Amino acid sequence: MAGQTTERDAAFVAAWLTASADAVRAEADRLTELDSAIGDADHGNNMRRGFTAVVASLENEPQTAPGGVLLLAGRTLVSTVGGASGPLFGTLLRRAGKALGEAERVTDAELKEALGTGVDAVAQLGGAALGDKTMLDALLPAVDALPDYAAAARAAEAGSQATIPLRAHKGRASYLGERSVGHEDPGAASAALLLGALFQVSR
Amino acid sequence: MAGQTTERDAAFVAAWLTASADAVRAEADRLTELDSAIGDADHGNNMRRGFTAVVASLENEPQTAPGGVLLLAGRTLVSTVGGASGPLFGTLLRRAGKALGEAERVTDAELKEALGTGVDAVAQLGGAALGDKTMLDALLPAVDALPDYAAAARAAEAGSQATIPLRAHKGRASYLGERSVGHEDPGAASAALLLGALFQVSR
Amino acid sequence: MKMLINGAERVVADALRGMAAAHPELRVDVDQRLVVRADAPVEGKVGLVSGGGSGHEPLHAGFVGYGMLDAACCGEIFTSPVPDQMTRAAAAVHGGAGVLLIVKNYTGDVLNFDMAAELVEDEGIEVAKVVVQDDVAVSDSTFTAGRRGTGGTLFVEKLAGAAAQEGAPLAVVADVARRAAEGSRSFGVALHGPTTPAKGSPTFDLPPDQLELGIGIHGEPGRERRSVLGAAEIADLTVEALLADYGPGPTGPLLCLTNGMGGTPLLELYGFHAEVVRALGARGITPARSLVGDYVTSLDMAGCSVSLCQVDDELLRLWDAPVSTPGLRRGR
Amino acid sequence: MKMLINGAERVVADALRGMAAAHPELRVDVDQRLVVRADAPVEGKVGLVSGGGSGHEPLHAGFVGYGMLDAACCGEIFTSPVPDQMTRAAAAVHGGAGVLLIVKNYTGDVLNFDMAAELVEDEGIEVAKVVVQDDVAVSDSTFTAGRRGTGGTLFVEKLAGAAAQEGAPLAVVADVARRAAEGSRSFGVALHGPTTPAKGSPTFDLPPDQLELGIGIHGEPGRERRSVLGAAEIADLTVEALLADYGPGPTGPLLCLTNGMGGTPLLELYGFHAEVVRALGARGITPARSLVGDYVTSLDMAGCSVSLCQVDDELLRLWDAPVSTPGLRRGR
Ligand SMILES: Nc1ncnc2c1ncn2[C@@H]1O[C@H](COP(=O)(O)OP(=O)(O)O)[C@@H](O)[C@H]1O
Ligand SMILES: Nc1ncnc2c1ncn2[C@@H]1O[C@H](COP(=O)(O)OP(=O)(O)O)[C@@H](O)[C@H]1O
Ligand SMILES: [Mg+2]
Ligand SMILES: [Mg+2]
Ligand SMILES: [Mg+2]
Ligand SMILES: [Mg+2]
Repeated sequence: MAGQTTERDAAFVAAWLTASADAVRAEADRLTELDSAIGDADHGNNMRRGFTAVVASLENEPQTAPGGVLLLAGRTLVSTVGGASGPLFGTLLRRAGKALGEAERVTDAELKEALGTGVDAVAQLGGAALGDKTMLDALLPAVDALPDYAAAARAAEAGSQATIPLRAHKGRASYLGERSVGHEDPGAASAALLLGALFQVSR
Repeated sequence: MAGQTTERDAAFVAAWLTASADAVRAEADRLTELDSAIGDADHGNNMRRGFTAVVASLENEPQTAPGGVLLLAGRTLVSTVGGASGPLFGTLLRRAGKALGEAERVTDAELKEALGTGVDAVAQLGGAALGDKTMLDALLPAVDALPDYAAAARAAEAGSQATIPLRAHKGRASYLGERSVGHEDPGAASAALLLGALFQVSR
Repeated sequence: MKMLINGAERVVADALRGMAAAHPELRVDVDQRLVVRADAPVEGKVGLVSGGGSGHEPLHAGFVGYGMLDAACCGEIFTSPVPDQMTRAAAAVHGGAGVLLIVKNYTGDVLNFDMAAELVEDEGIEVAKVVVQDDVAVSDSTFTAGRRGTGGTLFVEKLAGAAAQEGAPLAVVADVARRAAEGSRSFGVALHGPTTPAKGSPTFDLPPDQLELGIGIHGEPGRERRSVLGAAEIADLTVEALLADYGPGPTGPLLCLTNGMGGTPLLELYGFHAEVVRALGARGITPARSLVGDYVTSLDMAGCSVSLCQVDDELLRLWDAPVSTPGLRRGR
Repeated sequence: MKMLINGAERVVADALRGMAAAHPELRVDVDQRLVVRADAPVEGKVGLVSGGGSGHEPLHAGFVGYGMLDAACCGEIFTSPVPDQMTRAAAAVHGGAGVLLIVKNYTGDVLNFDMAAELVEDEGIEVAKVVVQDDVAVSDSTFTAGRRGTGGTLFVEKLAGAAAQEGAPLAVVADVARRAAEGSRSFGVALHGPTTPAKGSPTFDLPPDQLELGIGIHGEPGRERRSVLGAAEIADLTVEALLADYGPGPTGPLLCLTNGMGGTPLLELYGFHAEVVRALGARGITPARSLVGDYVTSLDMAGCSVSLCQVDDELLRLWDAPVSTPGLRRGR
């Protein structure tokens, strides 16, 4: 299992994003289905489009630093996804990448801190907090659990499931009021996929 | 049973049209259903609207002659039905009424001849012939069978049923080509209702 | 089937009340079901009267106004109006230069307009009539009621309306209308049949994997069913059917109407128009003008029709002339 | 669900190809999903940029043209466009007088436009932004993403567009847009949910005897379900919701948009408009101007929305000013 001092390179981060893309593609219909219950039925398509573009970007502009990989991936999400999830997931990765700078190897602790910075930026950009039934409900506990990748994946998944009984206060689902209760938040489900992919490549 | 010399007055003809109105109202949905198979799903409504107006006209402008009743009813149909059936059934009655003139009593033979004139006018106006899958397929054999009202009603009904295997050559149903086969013509079904009502009031 | 109505029997009257409320530039007679230009009769101008069953909006009432129709007679849903409406309309728009009746070729419409024409002539008003029969899906016209009048009606009403607005005499306006009608070809496809308020369910049932080719605009089924096709294939067979019917091929500029039947989103319609233009281009033709939208509809039917109109320079100029109606507006 | 398309992933690009073919007066960049006035940038004129997810046609691309928008950024279906599109659009329409961004209030739209605004300012272009949030169905804005931008967007785009066309400077155009946005209220009702090409079935299922009140334009369900009501009752509760939200009641003239969501026949919509005008009249209000049709849609959703805009004499004059776009045209 990963420890505080394990070092990660650009290839590791790229592998994470590639695994994320695979997961998103495999689960796109489920994500759209979740979004159709309490949103506008585009989330699976949005994520698939974005992560397919991320994989292409990383192939076209190979990066040497983990930070560079995240920055490029974040910029690509912002430029290709649209909707709420594009700027939010894009900002998550961009800010994390910025925090890591140009170092060619980073420790798991540094990665945790960088992703924490990214998640904070998401909270600030979207104005949401824990319990608002958004991607943050998966992201915040997951980052807390890092650098234990397995625990982080579990925490994200649990956080996503925990959105089910919540009433949404942000995003499209908030328009439903009480009727948003009883459904899993699609963005949280996506976040859980990303953390699951991170665990997978860390093994 | 009615004979060649039985005489009919305005009340008889008015009773026929009132009975026709009742029959059309009772069967309007079936007529529309028939029209929806090979037409545009308005025939029941058209006939109901027209015959309801006929009953109202006859109440508002009571007539003393059989010809006057038919003329008014025909004019009312032309003014209120629209579609193909309005001018055609309207012409049937108008021309029959015209043929009867102002006599206050007419024989069954005279009525037969007048209706024959009306049916000829329908054939001329619409350009259709026996076997084209139109109201004429019920009207022509029925008039032939007059002044036997029971036989005329049976002939009209049989003529309407006989339209089922036919391919339409006139009216909307003709657009369907071969696909018009297998359905009863709605206008013929209406004609059968009118002849059935005539038999009913003649008893 | 849910509808935004007060009851099946009130639909047409309610719609006319709504038109009256929305369009002060029109005179709406809800009882007689007439829509007339508020400034009618225009002295010295030929009056254009059309009409037909309701359910095809904006056709015809939505095409009443400057540069197009002077009056529209609204029938019940999918039912031709009656002669009384037409004679009233003619009287209301006759400005001393006669009246042109524009009639879609359906037995009911033709019979009712013919009856009206006789009565109008009896009043001493000069009358001309043009029958639109543009639907190439009806092929063996001798064994049928003849080709239906569908999307091409818009061309006829617009071009004749422009000629009348310019002050052309009845013979010229009628000639323009006839040339427009003769130059028009249409073909329609349905993905889902329309639901009339009276019936409450689709007038024809299309299984989820089938579409209907050669449909009319009155909920009558088409001539053929096919497994579902993509927009490109539908455009190809539509364009093929249209061009084949021109024989040696259309000469002179073409107007192209890519028309929605009512239930198809504009987004899809524009995508289909792209395929129509591609299919025409593959056969060496670039439409001179395009119009895309719901113009000649069939209630909530999902699907489309394409209408072409072969014109000359004069008709093209009339097409571009200003028009100001609820349903078609340009240059004014 | 059958659609007139070539494949779900091609719908938006194909529609833009169709717009390009149909509208030579527009410059369409299919790859970048931008629609721009062909004469842009107009020297000295404020550039108006809007955009949003596709599926609401004619909004926004259909409102590009003289007297309305200079550019529209088209997102995927129901998905906000990305900042790159917006910065490109701003650069294309900046005629030296700055750019106004018109944004519907959705998290995605706001975030993406905000990112773009920063980038555009970095390029030295003066930028103003107005957020439309007219949907009164979203009541407790503090616990939600705030009111949605819906039908009122048409008012904002038309009024600001007219001001810009007259040559007003950015501050004035932005002020007009803000007054229009603040004066706008909307409320929508669905009879049948929309079907996105990606999902292929309605995004929300409405039983045959239910309708959904307070719907948005992105296929998101509304706030409440009710047994089916007649047009008159729907109009009453819609008008009540709208007027209640004006507080003491609207002062000054009202614009009224009776808007179809895409799948409702124009015939029904006019009938519904009659009821809206009746319901307003019962409360002592006569709209100064009415517009009836499919303007801000949600694919094939059956239903309607009503948008009111409280204006003053100046805004009323701007409403009447000429406009020439594919989706809205008058006086030119
Ligand atoms: N203000 C916000 N803060 C954090 N996450 C948000 C916010 N608004 C929406 N989201 C997330 O975005 C997801 C929806 O993304 P998506 O469907 O792609 O975009 P859109 O809502 O624009 O259609 C939601 O499920 C939620 O997790
Ligand atoms: N040319 C014609 N001659 C005789 N009857 C005709 C002709 N065309 C149509 N019909 C009759 O009219 C009937 C249809 O009437 P209706 O549905 O009321 O009018 P429309 O066809 O205009 O909708 C047909 O079933 C047929 O019997
Ligand atoms: Mg979504
Ligand atoms: Mg019929
Ligand atoms: Mg009919
Ligand atoms: Mg979205």
